[in-house]
Amino acid sequence: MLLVQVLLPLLLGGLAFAIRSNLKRPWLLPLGGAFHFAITCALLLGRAPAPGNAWLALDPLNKVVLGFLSLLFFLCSVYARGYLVSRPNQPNRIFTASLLVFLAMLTLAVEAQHLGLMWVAIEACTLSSAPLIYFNQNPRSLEATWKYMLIGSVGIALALLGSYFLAYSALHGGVGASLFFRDLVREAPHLSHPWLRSAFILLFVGYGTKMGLAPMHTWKPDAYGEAPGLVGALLAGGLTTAAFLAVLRFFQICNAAHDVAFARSMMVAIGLFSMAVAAVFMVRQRDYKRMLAYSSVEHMGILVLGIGIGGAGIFGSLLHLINNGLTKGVLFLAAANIHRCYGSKRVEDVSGAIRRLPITGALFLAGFFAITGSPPFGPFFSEFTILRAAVAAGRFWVAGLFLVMLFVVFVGMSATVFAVVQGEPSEKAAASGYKDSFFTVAPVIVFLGLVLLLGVYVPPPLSRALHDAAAFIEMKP
Amino acid sequence: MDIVEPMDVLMTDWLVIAAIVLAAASGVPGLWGARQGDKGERTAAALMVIGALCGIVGAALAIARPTAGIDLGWPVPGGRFATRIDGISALFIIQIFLISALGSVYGLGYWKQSEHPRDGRKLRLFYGLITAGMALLVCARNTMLFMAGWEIMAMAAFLSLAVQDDQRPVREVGYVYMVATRLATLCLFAMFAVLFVATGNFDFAASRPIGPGAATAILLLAIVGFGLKAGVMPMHVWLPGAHARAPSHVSALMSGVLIKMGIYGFFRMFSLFPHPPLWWGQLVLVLGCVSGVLGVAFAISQHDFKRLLAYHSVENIGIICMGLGVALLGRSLGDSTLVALGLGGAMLHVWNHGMFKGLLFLSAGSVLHATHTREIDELGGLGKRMPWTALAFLVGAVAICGLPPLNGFISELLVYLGLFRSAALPQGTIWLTGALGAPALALIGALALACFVKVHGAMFLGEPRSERTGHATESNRFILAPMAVLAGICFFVGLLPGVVAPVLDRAVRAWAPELSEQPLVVLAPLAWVSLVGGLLLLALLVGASLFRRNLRRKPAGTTGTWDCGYVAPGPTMQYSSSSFAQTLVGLFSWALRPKVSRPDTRGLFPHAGAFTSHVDDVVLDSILIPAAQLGTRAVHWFRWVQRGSMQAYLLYILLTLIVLFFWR
Amino acid sequence: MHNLVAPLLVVVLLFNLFLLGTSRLQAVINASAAQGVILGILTLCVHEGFGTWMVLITIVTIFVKGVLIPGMLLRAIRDAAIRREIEPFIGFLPCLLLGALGTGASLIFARTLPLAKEHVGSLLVPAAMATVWTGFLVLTTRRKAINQVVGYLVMENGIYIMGLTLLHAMPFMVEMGVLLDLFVAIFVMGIILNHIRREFSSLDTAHLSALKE
Amino acid sequence: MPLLLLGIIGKTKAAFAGRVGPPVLQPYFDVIKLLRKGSVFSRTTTWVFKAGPLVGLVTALFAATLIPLGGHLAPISFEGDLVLFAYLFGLGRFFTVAAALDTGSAFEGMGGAREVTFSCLTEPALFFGLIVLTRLSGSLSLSTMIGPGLGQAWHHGGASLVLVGFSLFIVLLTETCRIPVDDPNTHLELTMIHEVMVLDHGGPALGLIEYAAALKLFVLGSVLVRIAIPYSGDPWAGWGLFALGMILLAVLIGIVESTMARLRMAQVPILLVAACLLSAFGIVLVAR
Repeated sequence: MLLVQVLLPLLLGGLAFAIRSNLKRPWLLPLGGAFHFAITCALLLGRAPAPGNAWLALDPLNKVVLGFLSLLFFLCSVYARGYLVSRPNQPNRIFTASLLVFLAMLTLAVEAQHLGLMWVAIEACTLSSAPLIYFNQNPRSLEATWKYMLIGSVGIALALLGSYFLAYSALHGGVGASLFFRDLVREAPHLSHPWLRSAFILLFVGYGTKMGLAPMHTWKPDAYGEAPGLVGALLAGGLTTAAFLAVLRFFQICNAAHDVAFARSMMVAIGLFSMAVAAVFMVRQRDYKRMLAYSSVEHMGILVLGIGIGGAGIFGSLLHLINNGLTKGVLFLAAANIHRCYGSKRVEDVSGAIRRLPITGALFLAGFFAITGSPPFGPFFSEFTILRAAVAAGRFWVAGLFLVMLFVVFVGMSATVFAVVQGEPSEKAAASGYKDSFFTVAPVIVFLGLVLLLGVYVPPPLSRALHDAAAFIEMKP
Repeated sequence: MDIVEPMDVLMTDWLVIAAIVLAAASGVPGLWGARQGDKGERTAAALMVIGALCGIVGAALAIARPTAGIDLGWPVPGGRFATRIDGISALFIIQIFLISALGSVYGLGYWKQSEHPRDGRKLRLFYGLITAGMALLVCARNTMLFMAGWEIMAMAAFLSLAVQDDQRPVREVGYVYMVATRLATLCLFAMFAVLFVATGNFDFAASRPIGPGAATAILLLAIVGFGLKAGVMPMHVWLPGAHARAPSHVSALMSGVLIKMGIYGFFRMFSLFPHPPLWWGQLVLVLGCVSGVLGVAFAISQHDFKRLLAYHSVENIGIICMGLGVALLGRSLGDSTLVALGLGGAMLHVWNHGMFKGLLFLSAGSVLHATHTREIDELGGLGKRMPWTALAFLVGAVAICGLPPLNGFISELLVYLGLFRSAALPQGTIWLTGALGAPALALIGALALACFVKVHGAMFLGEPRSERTGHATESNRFILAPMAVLAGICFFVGLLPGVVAPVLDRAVRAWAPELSEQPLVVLAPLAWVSLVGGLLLLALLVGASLFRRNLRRKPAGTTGTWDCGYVAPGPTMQYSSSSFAQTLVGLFSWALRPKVSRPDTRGLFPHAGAFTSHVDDVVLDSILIPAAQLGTRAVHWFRWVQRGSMQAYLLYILLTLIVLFFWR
Repeated sequence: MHNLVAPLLVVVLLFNLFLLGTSRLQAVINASAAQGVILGILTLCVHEGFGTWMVLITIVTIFVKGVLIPGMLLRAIRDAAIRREIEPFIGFLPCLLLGALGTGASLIFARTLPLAKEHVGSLLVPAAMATVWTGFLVLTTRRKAINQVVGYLVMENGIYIMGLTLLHAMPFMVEMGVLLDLFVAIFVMGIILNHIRREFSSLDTAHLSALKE
Repeated sequence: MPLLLLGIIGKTKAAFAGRVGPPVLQPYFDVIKLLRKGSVFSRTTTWVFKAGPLVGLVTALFAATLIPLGGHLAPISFEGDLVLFAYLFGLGRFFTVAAALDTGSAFEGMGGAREVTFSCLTEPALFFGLIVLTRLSGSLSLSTMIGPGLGQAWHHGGASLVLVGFSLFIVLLTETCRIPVDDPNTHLELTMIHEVMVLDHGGPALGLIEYAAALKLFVLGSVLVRIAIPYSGDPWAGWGLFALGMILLAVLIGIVESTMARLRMAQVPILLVAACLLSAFGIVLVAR
């Protein structure tokens, strides 16, 4: 079943080359997304057998991630159909195909239980996402793609080196040469610690580059800024999540090896640093798509910070993983609509979105409130849980810095968002014929609805799953 | 009976919940209504009024008999849907629903859908949300629920302010408001986190005693977090602009109720500490004095009457804080008299300020609606053109100056009594703050009087100073009726304080349950006050009738005002509000820093010149904004990091690796 | 045959220094190609006895690292008609010194890590470190996009050397995966290089710094 | 009695000026005459203008009922009546000034502005004094504070009572618009405070105003006299002493008026701040 989930999108991707019509082809995306989502539901609800063979299997951790990713992609694929149809003159064959391949590889990366396999899958994600970023085919998007590819590949190379180190530590520890996670976790106490630490550093930096933690985040504003909005949503919600999952797996191994203190301190430091960098670049940010990119950097920082703090923080950051991904969906897609309507992503040219595009503008504003952690939206609870954990752990400085960063980010981000949303739209924008359509608005509304839902009601199954995942990471039976 | 009781006790809570839901939903049906046509607005007002009735009845029942409260599971981290209505909550609930219902009726005349087709529906939606959020946070007994209500209120207030976002100044004040409120929210995050770690639960209850360190942290965070919302002096920066720019019934709601949510937060948090250190009370008291005196000083120097009223909110918050400070002193001394007087005074002043400040903002809105200017020096002579509005404003002015026989006097009297008693305390230096507080309060009263004589005189008396003022006409009944109700309440509370005293007693008991009960009726001469007040009114009426009879006997002639021999007196020659306030502004120039531009009148035949004087908000315009600009510039310096050169980016990765490897 | 490992690694290190020192692009590419070939041979040396798939890996490695990618790059520079690297951000001499320092440092660093008994005294780990370091240096100091690709190649070579230390441990498909991904990565980069040339009529990364704050 | 004070003051000044001066009862004649006159109102004015004098008088009357006259307790006395005392005058001031502004004349506005401005400084001084009395008497009611208990208060708080007395005297001069703060009978409007406020009032209204002003003088004066002469014993003797004290006070005011020159407006606040400081210092003394 899991294999099907990987292969099906690949099949559809192949089909994308077969279909001639530029307008019919995009229908493949909702199709694939729906299939994928259906299978995921079946798996999670236990309807379908999930034969945990050695290579692909579900565990408490990737259950959560898989469900979230599948949902994210499904909604994005619905949006994608509307988006691509709204740009008929832009050839979308390669785009559609690589979007589906991206989905397949993402699934593979999430379900993989083997160090090497996961690495291969994530590398494949990187490669398949290159054409997505290059969709607009202008010099700027080319430069963005180039930077994304090169930095990403360097990161992935470091991750590979780290994997070798890890394997070597297993070899040196005299444990079996298997690189399956469950074996590594089981044998962790015997791993050779110096190698393990070096391995963790390399893997953290390598996959951290994919996550976009500062100072490895430099590709992010360019890529998110130049790529279509839905690609931004998928990268910010999907690829980063897969990379984060990888980091979590290695964190779990360190946990199992009872050698986790250094990893924690590292994560706290990098997390705070990422928030600081994001804050610095969000003040007076004149380009609202780059602003979203930095916001993504900030929230990646929050994720690792929560893990580093530990305790309730781990639960908090797993919850935040979902909240952040969904909210980013709202923001990127709404920003994409605004971009399409105004034909510019500079604040100077864009104003009065809420008058020009009432629904999209309102969604953008709401998404902003959500991502900055205002109750009653979901991110509030995850951020508050992390803060709580920091205070409970007696790390008052961390808590204080965390709040200061949140404040600076809010000050910066609100100025940009209000400038976009409020005021009177320019004549040029009023003249442009763009209108909100069902396909470009409905998914965003669903995203926001989910974010709001998570703010007023976290379904008990979900919270149970999150608790299991947290326990799984912390090696608590 | 025994079987019935839990039944209707439960009903009480649900009544309030229903009221909250109704208020929140009040604006929704209108969204589907036509842009024109008044169905939407009428439904909204009707829903709001019904909801308000439910809420007020529920709260009244809750005062009559303490309620069991609701406690349901709420599956979010740390959340329970726990609400309970004690004496403190009930008072706030009644006030919230009263003002917002009156405001929504007022809106029917002030913000007609036909006059504002574009944003009328939005405004009503957010207006309902503000109300719901406030009522929710006041009932909440779970910190997560509290935060939810708090932020709904804050965001809805921002949005209802931003319905006029096509005007640049509105956008600016909206931004300032949003930043301020976010800072407050983050402080509350921290405060509740500390509280959770200290008590181990998310309820507003010190299930185990809170350590001194945590207590101090909570106090400071509360003072910043709630103080920002309440507009205590150094943290009032968002308040004048927002109150001035918001639609008037929203201003009334903001100034009358919304900022009180900060005060509610003070009450709620401080009630957790049975033995606060002495310096807490003294700190709060001093903050109150500063806020009061400077607030009114800034108010006098304003020439925009809504801004002026906004600064008076700062002043009254100061008075409330003084009362709270006295109560804290009393609690740390275990002196139930001080607690009763201080907290009772603060509570009553919260209520009174809601009433007369609501009244003032509504009548100010009526003037704005008729003349379309907020410049005091363009008005004048409106007393003839808008008699009812003028009367309403006069009542509000007398009340806010704390003059008998209106309600402001009662609450200030209680605070005075508390201050005098604390000044009479024998112990060490505790009496000192009280001894400074009473004259400070006297100064505040006198300044407020000066300010309101000025603004009332300049707006409603004399001759119109501008063309459009001359053509102003009285507002419609939707605008006048709510003002009448509020004025009535001002008189009622002022004349029969004994009626509200038991309610205050209940609140005091809810705040400090460990102290012996001291009914206010015993502590304060409320009966005397109502006697004197009644006699005063009676005497005035008798005197007036005598005067009238005398006039009927000897009909009075009319003429122009005696102009002291000046040849051509004109409306522009009247004493303007700024000249009225000049001396006082001069006395406070050390704090106000007025910007004055004098005409050059030297030489034999000086050119025509103009004299202008203007007072900005010192904290915002002279301290915060420059600081923010400095910070932005400093931050911009880091931008070179993201310089677009691939080599640099890869170098960062390499350096990170090296650093981490050394860290290992 | 095992005794060949050390000398070959020394050659690899020498190639590293050569890469850092030289300016002619063609020479640089050829050097990286030669390095790839040596790695292929190393695979055989490290692994006792010829397994069938061992030979296969060796051939694939040599083909990809030594022939295919260098060929593509050579074609790229021929089309772009660029011959030599302009002065790097830091001159060639500093580059060389840094490279030498890095090599020394990696020798020391490798000492801090406990080695398995079969690798005690082997140069594999330090050589891997030094090569990765060299790759990074090339990536961060050179101006030409091609050169950065080469840098990336060198880094991958280093990682490959590291991989050799656990040839037994690594299942077959991961090896292949490495090569495959390496290949695809370079392939995509090649495509992009062509695009870059078309868009900017040069492979100078100076043109690729429009996106910034 | 109140108007008599005015008469005495007038006599004293006349004596200093070496004139015979008007009879002591002259103020009564004036007021009665005014009350008989008809009245004229400006077209600008509204009912507020007519309300001014009335409220001024009524509030002064009520204030009078709060203080103990002679040896007797006040007809109305309760804990905290001192606040009511101060705020009644406040109410009166509010409407007097409002009435002044109602005429829309620059001069009366000026007068009103000065009135409220200076009262902002007298109020704190008054309350500082009241706090001293509270600490000495331990009571919050005027009739107790300046009642029989004052005798021993002098023993342990004499110094501060002297200071309070001084500052209250300044307050009295200011509130009743006497030299050196204001000059009731100059005829240059620019220099006046109280008189210029009531320029447009005439007839009965003016009469009420005159009487209210005198009453205010009387009330404040009696407080001062009570403090100065803390007699507690046979009430009738108390009355005698009280009357005597009031007359002395009037003479004193007269002397001050005829010996001192009016201060420049800019200097008045300094004087009042000094008054505040005096009574504040009184607190410090009583505290030690």
